Amino acid sequence: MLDKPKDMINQVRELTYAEAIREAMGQAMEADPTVFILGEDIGTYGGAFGVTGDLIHRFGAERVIDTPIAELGIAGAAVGAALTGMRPILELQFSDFVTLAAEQIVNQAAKIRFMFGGKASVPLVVRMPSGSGTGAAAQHSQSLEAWFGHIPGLKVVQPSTPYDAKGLLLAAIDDPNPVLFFEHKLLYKMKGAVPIEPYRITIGQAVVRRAGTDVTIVGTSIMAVRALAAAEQLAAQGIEAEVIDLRSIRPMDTETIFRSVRKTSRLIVVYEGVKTLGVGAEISAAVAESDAFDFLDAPIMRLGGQEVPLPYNPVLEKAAVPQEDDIVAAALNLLRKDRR
Amino acid sequence: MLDKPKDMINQVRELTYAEAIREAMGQAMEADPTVFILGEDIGTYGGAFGVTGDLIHRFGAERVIDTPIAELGIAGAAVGAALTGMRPILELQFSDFVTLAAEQIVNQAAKIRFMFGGKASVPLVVRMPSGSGTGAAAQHSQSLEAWFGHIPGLKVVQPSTPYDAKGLLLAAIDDPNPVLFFEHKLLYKMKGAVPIEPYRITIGQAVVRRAGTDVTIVGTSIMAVRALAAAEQLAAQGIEAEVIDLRSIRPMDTETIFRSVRKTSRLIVVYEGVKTLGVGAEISAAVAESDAFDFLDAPIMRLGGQEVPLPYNPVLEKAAVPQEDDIVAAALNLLRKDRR
Amino acid sequence: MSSSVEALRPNQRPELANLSDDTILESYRAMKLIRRFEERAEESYMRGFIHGTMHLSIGQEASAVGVVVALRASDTLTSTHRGHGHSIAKGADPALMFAEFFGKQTGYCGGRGGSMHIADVESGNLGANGIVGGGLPIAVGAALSAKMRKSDQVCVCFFGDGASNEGAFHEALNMASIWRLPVVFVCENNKYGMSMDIARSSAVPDIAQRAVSYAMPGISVDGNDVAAVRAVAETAIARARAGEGPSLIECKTYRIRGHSKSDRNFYRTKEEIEEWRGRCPIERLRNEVLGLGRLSADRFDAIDAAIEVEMEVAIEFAKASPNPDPARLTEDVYA
Amino acid sequence: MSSSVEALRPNQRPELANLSDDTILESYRAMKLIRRFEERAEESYMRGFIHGTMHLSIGQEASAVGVVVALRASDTLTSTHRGHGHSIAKGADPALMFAEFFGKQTGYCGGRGGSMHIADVESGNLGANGIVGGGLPIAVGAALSAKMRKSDQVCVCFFGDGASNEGAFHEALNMASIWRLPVVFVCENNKYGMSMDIARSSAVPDIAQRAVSYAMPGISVDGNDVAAVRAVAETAIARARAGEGPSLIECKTYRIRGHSKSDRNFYRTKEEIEEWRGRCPIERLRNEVLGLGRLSADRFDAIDAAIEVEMEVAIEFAKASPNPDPARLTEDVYA
Ligand SMILES: Cc1ncc(C[n+]2csc(CCOP(=O)(O)OP(=O)(O)O)c2C)c(N)n1
Ligand SMILES: Cc1ncc(C[n+]2csc(CCOP(=O)(O)OP(=O)(O)O)c2C)c(N)n1
Ligand SMILES: [Mg+2]
Ligand SMILES: [Mg+2]
Repeated sequence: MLDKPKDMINQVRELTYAEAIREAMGQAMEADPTVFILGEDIGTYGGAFGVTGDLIHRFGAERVIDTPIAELGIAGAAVGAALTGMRPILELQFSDFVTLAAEQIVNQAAKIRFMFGGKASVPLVVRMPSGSGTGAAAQHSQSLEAWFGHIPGLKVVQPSTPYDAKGLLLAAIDDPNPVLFFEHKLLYKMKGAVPIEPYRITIGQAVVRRAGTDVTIVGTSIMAVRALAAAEQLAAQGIEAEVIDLRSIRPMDTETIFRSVRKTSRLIVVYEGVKTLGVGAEISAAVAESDAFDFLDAPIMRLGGQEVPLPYNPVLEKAAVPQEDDIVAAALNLLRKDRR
Repeated sequence: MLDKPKDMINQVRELTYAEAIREAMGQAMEADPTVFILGEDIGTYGGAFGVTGDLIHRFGAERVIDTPIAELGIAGAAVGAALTGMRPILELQFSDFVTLAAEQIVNQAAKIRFMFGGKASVPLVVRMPSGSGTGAAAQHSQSLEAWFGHIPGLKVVQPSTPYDAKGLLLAAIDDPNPVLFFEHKLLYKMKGAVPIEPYRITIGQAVVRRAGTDVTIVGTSIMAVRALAAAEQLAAQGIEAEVIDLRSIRPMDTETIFRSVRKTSRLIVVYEGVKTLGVGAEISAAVAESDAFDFLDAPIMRLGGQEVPLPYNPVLEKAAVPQEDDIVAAALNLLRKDRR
Repeated sequence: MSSSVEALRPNQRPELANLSDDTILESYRAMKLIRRFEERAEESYMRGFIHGTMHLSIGQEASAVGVVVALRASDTLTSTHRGHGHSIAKGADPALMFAEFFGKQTGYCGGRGGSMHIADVESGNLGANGIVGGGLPIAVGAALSAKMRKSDQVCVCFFGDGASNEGAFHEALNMASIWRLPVVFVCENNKYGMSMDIARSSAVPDIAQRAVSYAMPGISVDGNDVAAVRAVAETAIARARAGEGPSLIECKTYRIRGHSKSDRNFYRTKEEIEEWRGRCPIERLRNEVLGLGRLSADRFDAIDAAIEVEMEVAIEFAKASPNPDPARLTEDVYA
Repeated sequence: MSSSVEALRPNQRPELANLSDDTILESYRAMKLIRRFEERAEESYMRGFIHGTMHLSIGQEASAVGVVVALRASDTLTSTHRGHGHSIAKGADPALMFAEFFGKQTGYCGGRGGSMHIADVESGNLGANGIVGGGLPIAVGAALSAKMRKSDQVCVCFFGDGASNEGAFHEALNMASIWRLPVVFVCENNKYGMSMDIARSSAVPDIAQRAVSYAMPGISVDGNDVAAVRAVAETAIARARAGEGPSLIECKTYRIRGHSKSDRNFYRTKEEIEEWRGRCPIERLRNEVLGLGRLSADRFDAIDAAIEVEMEVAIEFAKASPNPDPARLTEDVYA
């Protein structure tokens, strides 16, 4: 899967994940006057994580709208604007606060098109910093993407690189459907190559980040990054892991996973959300009901978040979600089991 | 699993599912002055589905509290009351409205104990009519239990019989943790044997409703009922299905499922919530990472809700969620596949 | 107010004098159409043509009509679970509404939505809503959109007394005010949110009082008086259109039928219902106008007769329409 | 007001005259303790002992202390993300708070919660809250519980100006009013919700005005004047305890530090910050009392000195405390 258009290769520079997101928003706003951003402290403050940055100075307070702290209301306002010709990008300050906006996202945005017989659309993007690792504790560290993956009418993406962040966000803004865009806080400062020109990454396509033959590791968001690092460790031990970055939870590119599993016969899924009923459950179930099932030489293994709210203490916090070494250990374990 | 205490067998009569729930609430309120109910139109109106019925006349408006239409607020009020010595039972009029109350349930009720270092508890029950089949369309028919099964700190139950409804509700009221209690609207009028005396069913125990050797069918809520009926059809065709009623999603009794799968080697999971990232995904994944995996002779099959908001038209509405015949067809299909 | 009209008919209250004959007849027609539409829907329900539930606005027609008929076609509205009147006043075709109630492919929502989700975004009807208070922030968004697009559209947001206790009410009115958006909030205060008397559900008896919290005009009006409703609506709409910001209008009215089809009316008295039945907004307009000698009875009768025919045709259309194809169930989820 | 005190000191404003020397010193001590606690926490953060973020209430001590010190030990409170002051005023042990900030097993939450989740339900501290507005309905529930249990507990609910735009505010105040619950809502209006000036976020300049919507008393008070805050709090608490229902108090104050550790203060001027720094509630109380000749400076100095020692000991305790055991991570999720 090569998303990088060849003629832009010269125009690539290094950007952080946050900068890539900002660039995507800026380019979309330049190209289309109906695109605007709303959210808490996204103006002068530049966003709680600095993602909107200087956009207010470039586009003014009419298109970079600081809102009151009223998540349900601003989500609803975004829905109403999307329904009437605008393309709002809503930033929720932390993805945990989507619990306050859930009604508008799930009962309105996701269902309006269907309820109205296909005669309306809600081109809305909801950007949400999520994940743990910043010591922000239980109410500011969740990964709730699985919730929205469960809701027909929504699309759900989780970029893990600056390149994907820009390309997926531009695709999300173009999309006539509501797209939930989960950003990972620990990735904001990660740097990577990003073309200057606008480009889109098709929502719903996973990407093979590393080819391998011994085990397939599917990761989402930051776990795709950790899976890649783990694969290097495994390679040093003679194990070639194939690493897939899922990128989109809904729609989910199970084909890419099946293809890999047919080759490697072993599957580990790594995700930060709580293990039970998290993204890994769906991947595992999809494989288990597919013909890739017949190729499996070992039980499918899920590495998800522990069954616990996210703790404040940094040691506990790390222990609560999969780390690079956990992935290595899981792979070794799986291959060992398999061999015995 | 025999939950029915022997000495009560004489005191059993037929009650509807709604009556069983009402009886449980009445008995809990008689036994414990800290138990009370709050919700919209639960007083004189008797509840949108008539579940609270005459309780207001028995316990007065102080303990059967009609609330304003303010789901977040009343959920929070229930949390605050639970935190300070009361045992509230919150009725949400339709489970779809939990999207408005999600913040208090997920960020507060579920996490308070952990965030406070184990030094507080939130003995709260949230009762919610859910499911489709009444022509109430997309915003009044969802099955969102998978969301809450994903949240550590919550317990989630789904009774499918009047007997279980009473026993699980009494257990939920006793439980020192927040318990989400999903009722199915189509079951309210279903009759079944219910002992007069109070009794508890341990939360987190599945029950084998029908023994069988050819295929395991795990159902939740009304799907357990449909699975049983489907099993009768299958029996007429010489197929003996083992039917498990999951009853509780969190904690989930995977052991009972594994045991059955080791015996039957085939698994179908039936649930009404949307298939993707629904309860069946978790069951399938749990089996796929267990040693029961080695016993499987066929891919695990999930029968869940279609990837669509619930439609109004009754034909579409039925087509959107598994029906008895779908279960029969799935089983036949699975066994055929297996044999080929 | 046209002073010539006033001069001509000094015995008229200004709200009525202000209305041209055409406007009076248009308002009458819209109210009567809503009434007969709902009565026929109720009848169809009883006969088993409609499943699920429905929320009838019988008795409340003046608030829908008084406000919506004062809008321009390009204006928008958000409606509620009790929204038939809003849709019809906005110009919805009763045939397509019946078809939707009957679950047919030809209905406004292709049979997917039913009574609680009638919408026609093209014509500015941004949809009924099954979620109490759900339309409040959506209306704010529509008004924000109108302002950003530099259109002069106004959005009218209907909601009930019960909805005014939802957090969405507070968030929406505050946003609309700080951003000076062209939205008119119309609370149809019919005294009950399902079984909950406003005296028990709300700390204040008049929802209009809550406008103070949002620094916007708040006015209570007799919601069964279409001329009075229209007068306050015109002021609020003009204000919104002029960029002066939102208003809150409270129409005091009453629903004659139960909350939904399963309501047994335990929470209110027969006397109360009868008293309000006597304040029928449709009869009231007709009688007042006839009493003034402004229009002859046959003008009204002609409207009534035409509506009867329209209803027959509409129901026949709905009955004859095809059901949706279950094979196409999952279409229309994504654009 | 004790008339003998007044007679003795005619140059005092009644709010201050009303306070006994003990109360003055207690209030001073509590405010100073909060101040020094937060300054030491900030220092510990800079030195890397604390991770994550924290929200300091430096400059706002009078609202916490004026209200909470007027409570009984059995009363309860709900707090916010900016809640150190509320906890300390309610009697929290700074050593256990530092331990929590340091992530230690001995902390109030066993290192699980951190600065944003300090709670001690036993002592009536129902918890800080990371969700803006999250405590509002919880306070209503605590007050409902107090009423149902026929205790005479009052619950104080702290929240910010920003929180007052959340739907939870509206739902909570309405419920508290219709049920006449013993709750006192205290808005600490520090002019900003993060970067959002109240002039931009709220349709009304005074949050107290919103009390009208809930038919409860609403009063704005100088939130940097602990005596004034206490006076209005006592009235509201007495009212609540007498079963007369809730009140809304707005304390106008200012946070001297940034919103959190990552704030660069782009949204406000240095002058504004400096101006408010000059209105330090702690210095103000001390100077006013000294100016009146009511108490000698060494009484205050002695308190200051004792606090310094207490802080040293508390920090040492926190440092010396053990970290939680990762093997026990998933304990304490369920009771
Ligand atoms: C969020 C939500 N809560 C509850 C309901 C159930 N419900 C539907 S209508 C209604 C009463 C609404 O009262 P009001 O706003 O006064 O409107 P009315 O029915 O009187 O027109 C209730 C409780 C709902 N549909 N949505
Ligand atoms: C529901 C929710 N939305 C947003 C935030 C992020 N946030 C934390 S504090 C804050 C500002 C709160 O302002 P205010 O209520 O005035 O309290 P202050 O910080 O001024 O004490 C914001 C936006 C949050 N924690 N919770
Ligand atoms: Mg009403
Ligand atoms: Mg503030």
